[in-house]
Amino acid sequence: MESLQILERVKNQFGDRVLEISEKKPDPFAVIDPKAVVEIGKFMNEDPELAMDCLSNETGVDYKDRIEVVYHLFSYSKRHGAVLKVKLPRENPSIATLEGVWKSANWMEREIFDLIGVNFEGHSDMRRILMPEDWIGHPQRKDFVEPAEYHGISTVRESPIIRLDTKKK
Amino acid sequence: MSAVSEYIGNIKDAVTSIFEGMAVTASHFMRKPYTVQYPDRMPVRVQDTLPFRYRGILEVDLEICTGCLACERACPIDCIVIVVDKDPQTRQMLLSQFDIDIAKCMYCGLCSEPCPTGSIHHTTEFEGADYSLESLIRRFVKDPVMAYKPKKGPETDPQIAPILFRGLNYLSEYQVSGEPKPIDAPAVAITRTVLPPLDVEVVAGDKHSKIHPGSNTTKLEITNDESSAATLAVASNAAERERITDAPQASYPLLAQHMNVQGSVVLQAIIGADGIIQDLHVLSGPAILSSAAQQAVRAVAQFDVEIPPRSATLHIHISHAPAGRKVRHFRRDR
Amino acid sequence: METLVQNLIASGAFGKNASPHMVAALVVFIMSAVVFLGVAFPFAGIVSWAERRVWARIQSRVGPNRVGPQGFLQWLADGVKHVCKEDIIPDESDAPLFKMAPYLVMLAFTLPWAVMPFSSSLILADLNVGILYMTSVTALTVVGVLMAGWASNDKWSLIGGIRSAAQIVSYEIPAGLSIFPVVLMTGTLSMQGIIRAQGWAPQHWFLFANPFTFVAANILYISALAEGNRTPFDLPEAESELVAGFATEYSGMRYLFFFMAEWGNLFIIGAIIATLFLGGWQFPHVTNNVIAMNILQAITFNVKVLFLVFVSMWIRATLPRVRIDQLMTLCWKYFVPISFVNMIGTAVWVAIWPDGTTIMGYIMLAAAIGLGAVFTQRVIYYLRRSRMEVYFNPTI
Amino acid sequence: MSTLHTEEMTLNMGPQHPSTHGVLRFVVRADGEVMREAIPDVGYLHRSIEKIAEKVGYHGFMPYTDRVDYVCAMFTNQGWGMACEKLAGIEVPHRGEYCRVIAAEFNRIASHLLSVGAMAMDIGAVTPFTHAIREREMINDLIEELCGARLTFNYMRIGGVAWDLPPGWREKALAYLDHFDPILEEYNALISWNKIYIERLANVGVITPEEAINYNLVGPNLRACGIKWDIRKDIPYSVYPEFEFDVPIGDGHWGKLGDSMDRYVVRIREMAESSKILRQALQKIPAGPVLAKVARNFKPPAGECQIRLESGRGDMGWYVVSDGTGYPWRVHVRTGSFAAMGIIQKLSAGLMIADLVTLIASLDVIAPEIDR
Repeated sequence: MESLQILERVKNQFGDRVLEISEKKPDPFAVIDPKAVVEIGKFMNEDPELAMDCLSNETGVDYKDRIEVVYHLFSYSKRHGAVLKVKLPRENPSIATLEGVWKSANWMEREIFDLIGVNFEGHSDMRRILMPEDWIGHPQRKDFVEPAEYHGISTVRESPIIRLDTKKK
Repeated sequence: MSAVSEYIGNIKDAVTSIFEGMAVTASHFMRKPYTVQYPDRMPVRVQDTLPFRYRGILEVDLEICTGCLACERACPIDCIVIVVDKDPQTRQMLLSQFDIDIAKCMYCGLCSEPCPTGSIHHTTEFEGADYSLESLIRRFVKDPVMAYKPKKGPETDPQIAPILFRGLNYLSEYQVSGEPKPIDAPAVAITRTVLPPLDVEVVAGDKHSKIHPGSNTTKLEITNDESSAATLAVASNAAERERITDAPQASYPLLAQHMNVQGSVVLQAIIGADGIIQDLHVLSGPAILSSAAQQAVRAVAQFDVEIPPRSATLHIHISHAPAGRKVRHFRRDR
Repeated sequence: METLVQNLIASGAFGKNASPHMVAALVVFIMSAVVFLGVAFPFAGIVSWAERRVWARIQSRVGPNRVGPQGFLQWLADGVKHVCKEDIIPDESDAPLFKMAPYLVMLAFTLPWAVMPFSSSLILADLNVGILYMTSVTALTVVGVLMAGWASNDKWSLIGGIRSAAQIVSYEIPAGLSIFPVVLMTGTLSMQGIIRAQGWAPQHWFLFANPFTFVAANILYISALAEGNRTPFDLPEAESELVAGFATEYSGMRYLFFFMAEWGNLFIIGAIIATLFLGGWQFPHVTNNVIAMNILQAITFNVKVLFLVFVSMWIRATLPRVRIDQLMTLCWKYFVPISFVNMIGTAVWVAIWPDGTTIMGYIMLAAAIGLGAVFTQRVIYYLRRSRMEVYFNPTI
Repeated sequence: MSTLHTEEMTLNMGPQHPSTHGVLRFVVRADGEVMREAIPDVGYLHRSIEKIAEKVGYHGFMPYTDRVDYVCAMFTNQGWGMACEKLAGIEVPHRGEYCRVIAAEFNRIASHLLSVGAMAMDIGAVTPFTHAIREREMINDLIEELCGARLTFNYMRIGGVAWDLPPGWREKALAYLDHFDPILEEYNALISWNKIYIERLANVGVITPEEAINYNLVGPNLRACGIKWDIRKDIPYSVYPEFEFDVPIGDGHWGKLGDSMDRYVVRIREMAESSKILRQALQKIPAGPVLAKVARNFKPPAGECQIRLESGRGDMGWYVVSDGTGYPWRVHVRTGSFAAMGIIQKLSAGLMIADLVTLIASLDVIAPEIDR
């Protein structure tokens, strides 16, 4: 099935809980209601025509005014894929976990939590994964400023080259 | 019954597979080793065996640098700093700084791609280990120089022509399309002077004086930051003289010789109350020479400070004069 | 031994009235000192160098070649380096046990040299239970290794130590059972007695006496490798799993002791096999000169042992490591039953042909030569297959 | 009858353990030799490459992609190139695609060689590793001649490749392949069919096909579970449809389907397939330019795309969001190792400590690819 057909099918099933279908090239996507993410996920996984057996990618994007969580679904049996998106507020973004549907969501959601700061409700192991446990902030946010030092270790390397003129690039 | 045959089968499998494995390893007793004995037991230097496209330490041929800043813009990590000004009189581009932080460089080759003349290019040199980050800065402009201006026709200057030829050959590597094209360039021989002994020039205030390693006669007066006068003298008693004479002479770094680097190093020394250099760090100068320069200063100078409570800051300018020993150095080329 | 002492007295080197006991004691002391300081310790070191060279060739490398001719003195340099290194004893360790463990391992390595039959006369003590003594004292290693693993107070060391204990104790059984066929055939446990029962020619070796002894020899060799913690049974120090196993916390001289013992043990493994199955020092009687004969015998013995040492290096470079449960399976499900079959088979064989059969020796030898020919053919095959060597590097 | 009092042991494996490829850490809860659980702890090699992408621009990010997976950097190069080309609708010249395939397949062989060599090393055989590395070095020599670097290639550009094949390189590469095929056979005789080796790997870390898909395993790990899925065949990209090759899958010949041995054998067979592709590519390579005209100041139109390609560790996904400026808004790399690490905790229960190292090796996880 083509990606758009898949999204139409989801739209037919869930009606207005699929907020928007974008036909933008190259990858069309559907924006869905954050509250319905588990339902839609379950449906897409179990529906015999969609049979999305694999959550191939899940990531978050910080758009300064909102945070989006992007799901790339794929079906090995039907050989088709679709993209779902969820828009979340920037303050305390929170969404239900898809770990119950696809196991691969476990680590990818931990990564999103770590780097973007989206909290996944019901996740079995919501810890930081890449950054140290005591890190403050979420580095992939656009307004993240790297602290000058971490545990007394400087994170900055001054360029040893001194420009002879003051003009900056 | 199947259990017994499996039992026997296991033994058979183990024996035959180990037999085969041992045969393979035994056959290796009769093969040559593949490894080379870097660096000293090689018939030729490794650098000379590397392919033309090898991305080693960057080098800039200032003779053909147009000062277009393309490399500085292309560098994803900003390890190149170039300062170009337009000379108001001659209306030519004047290069006053061309520094590359080799410690930061990741040898991606993106800078050499847009260069119009092939001035900035990778060499096959890869041995760049040094003791400090500062010493890994390559400073290519010693004194401000005119940027190269590409000519309409072929280059006529006999000094620049071979360099430009090499540069354009280097560039053409990026532009080949299709099948091999022969490049039969002669090896470019560049003669430069290399001089092992270092002279230390102490600049104190506006007074310049030279010290040779082992000399002990210089007496200097310098003004420190708090504008109180401090008289520094190189120790002149007999024991001290002996120490200085025995101090190891700073030798010209081998790598610098290989790479034809020469220039001046500006060091800043903080001299403690006891007259011994406490802190010595490099302000500017060719990276590769700086450790040798530091060594030279340390070997030369134990100072008598006449105002013990304060430490004096001292700018030391080190340069070396041509000793006249010519070393022919062949740059590798196709 | 007696003959040597009598010859020495007769030669007049100790004066006319020399007491035979004194001379014998002196000879024993000198010989043990020579054996330990001049043979055992340097041997362990040289093996370390040889092993690295052998590995290197198998692995298309060069190996240590800087210290001395062809890197021969590397072992000495390594030894000096280790002695100069700091001897770190972790705070949390059980210090007395920690310090003692390497010496125990070293002891287990030095004791067997007492019954090492270098030649017909050159043996420190020809015990009448020589081979039994040898197998029992080599098993002392387990105490040292277990002690090291426990005293280090490190979990990796502990696992290594426990693995070692399980391994050495288990493999004692097939090793012991594989000695029985030879003892059955000779009726003696003395090292010299066993060697004297064989001839210098391969068909008179116990290796080719009958099919059972051939299998027994192989099982004994593999079990001995397991007891010596050699690949494929180097689980106690498996570096990819346990970092360095029981030796993780050791450094300097103590660390060296463990590995000296390991390398030195190779000689003991080789000596046991050579004595039991390969005719030991047996050499054709070419001269009546006792000393010349002894030298020839010692050379024969050492060549055999060194060949076996080389084979163990070669095996180590070839095979992967087994897992602990597979190690136990191999021992209890394969080696122990087969050893029993061997023992009984040999007993029946001896009952039928009490003096042995000459023809069997020739048949077995021919079979072994055939096997060697097949092996050579395989080696040549692999050599031919890879004959086209692509070396892009112009410096080679 | 009272039971013996036993205690669970917590072992800390890594990040400086010899066989945790790169810097990984496992907290192992073990009962003697048998593990209850191995909890992976990653992030020791996190260099925030995705964040760097937002700062350095499209062309400048290419050398950074080398660092995503430094064992097979050609694929990360290619992935980034493909993502940018898809965003901007750039057509890569035919010869450029061939150069990409040639470089990438050589890199795949090199990557698999490291994988199978390190696996043998973890199991205690030292020789196969050096043999594998020797072959890999020869490939590195070839690639060095092609692009000037041995590990961080930076060979590809948006719109093609940076350099054409150097003169005489094709013959060298073909000669190498003639040398490589027998070496592979020799390697198999040395270690692959060794009884001890098979015993160590068979029936260890069995992954069922359903699990594999659910955990999003990719590449050789997925194929070892019996799923015939290869991006090169099934979602064709570049010029792969022009070549004939098989997709080797696991068959459970030595134990259960989807065990470590299957994963190992799939890699061995893939090397032979890559060699096949390379022969065809080197023979069929057309003439023409290798690099499409791409502006130095590359600004793809606003939008987003995801591309997938078959890297050495399987299906690698590049998700790129562009806002129309010269700097990408967001880049995300979905890597095979990251997914493979997620399944280790589940597989580890009941295995032995010695099996954990073989499991890590058989999943072919590369620390930089996990952390990025």
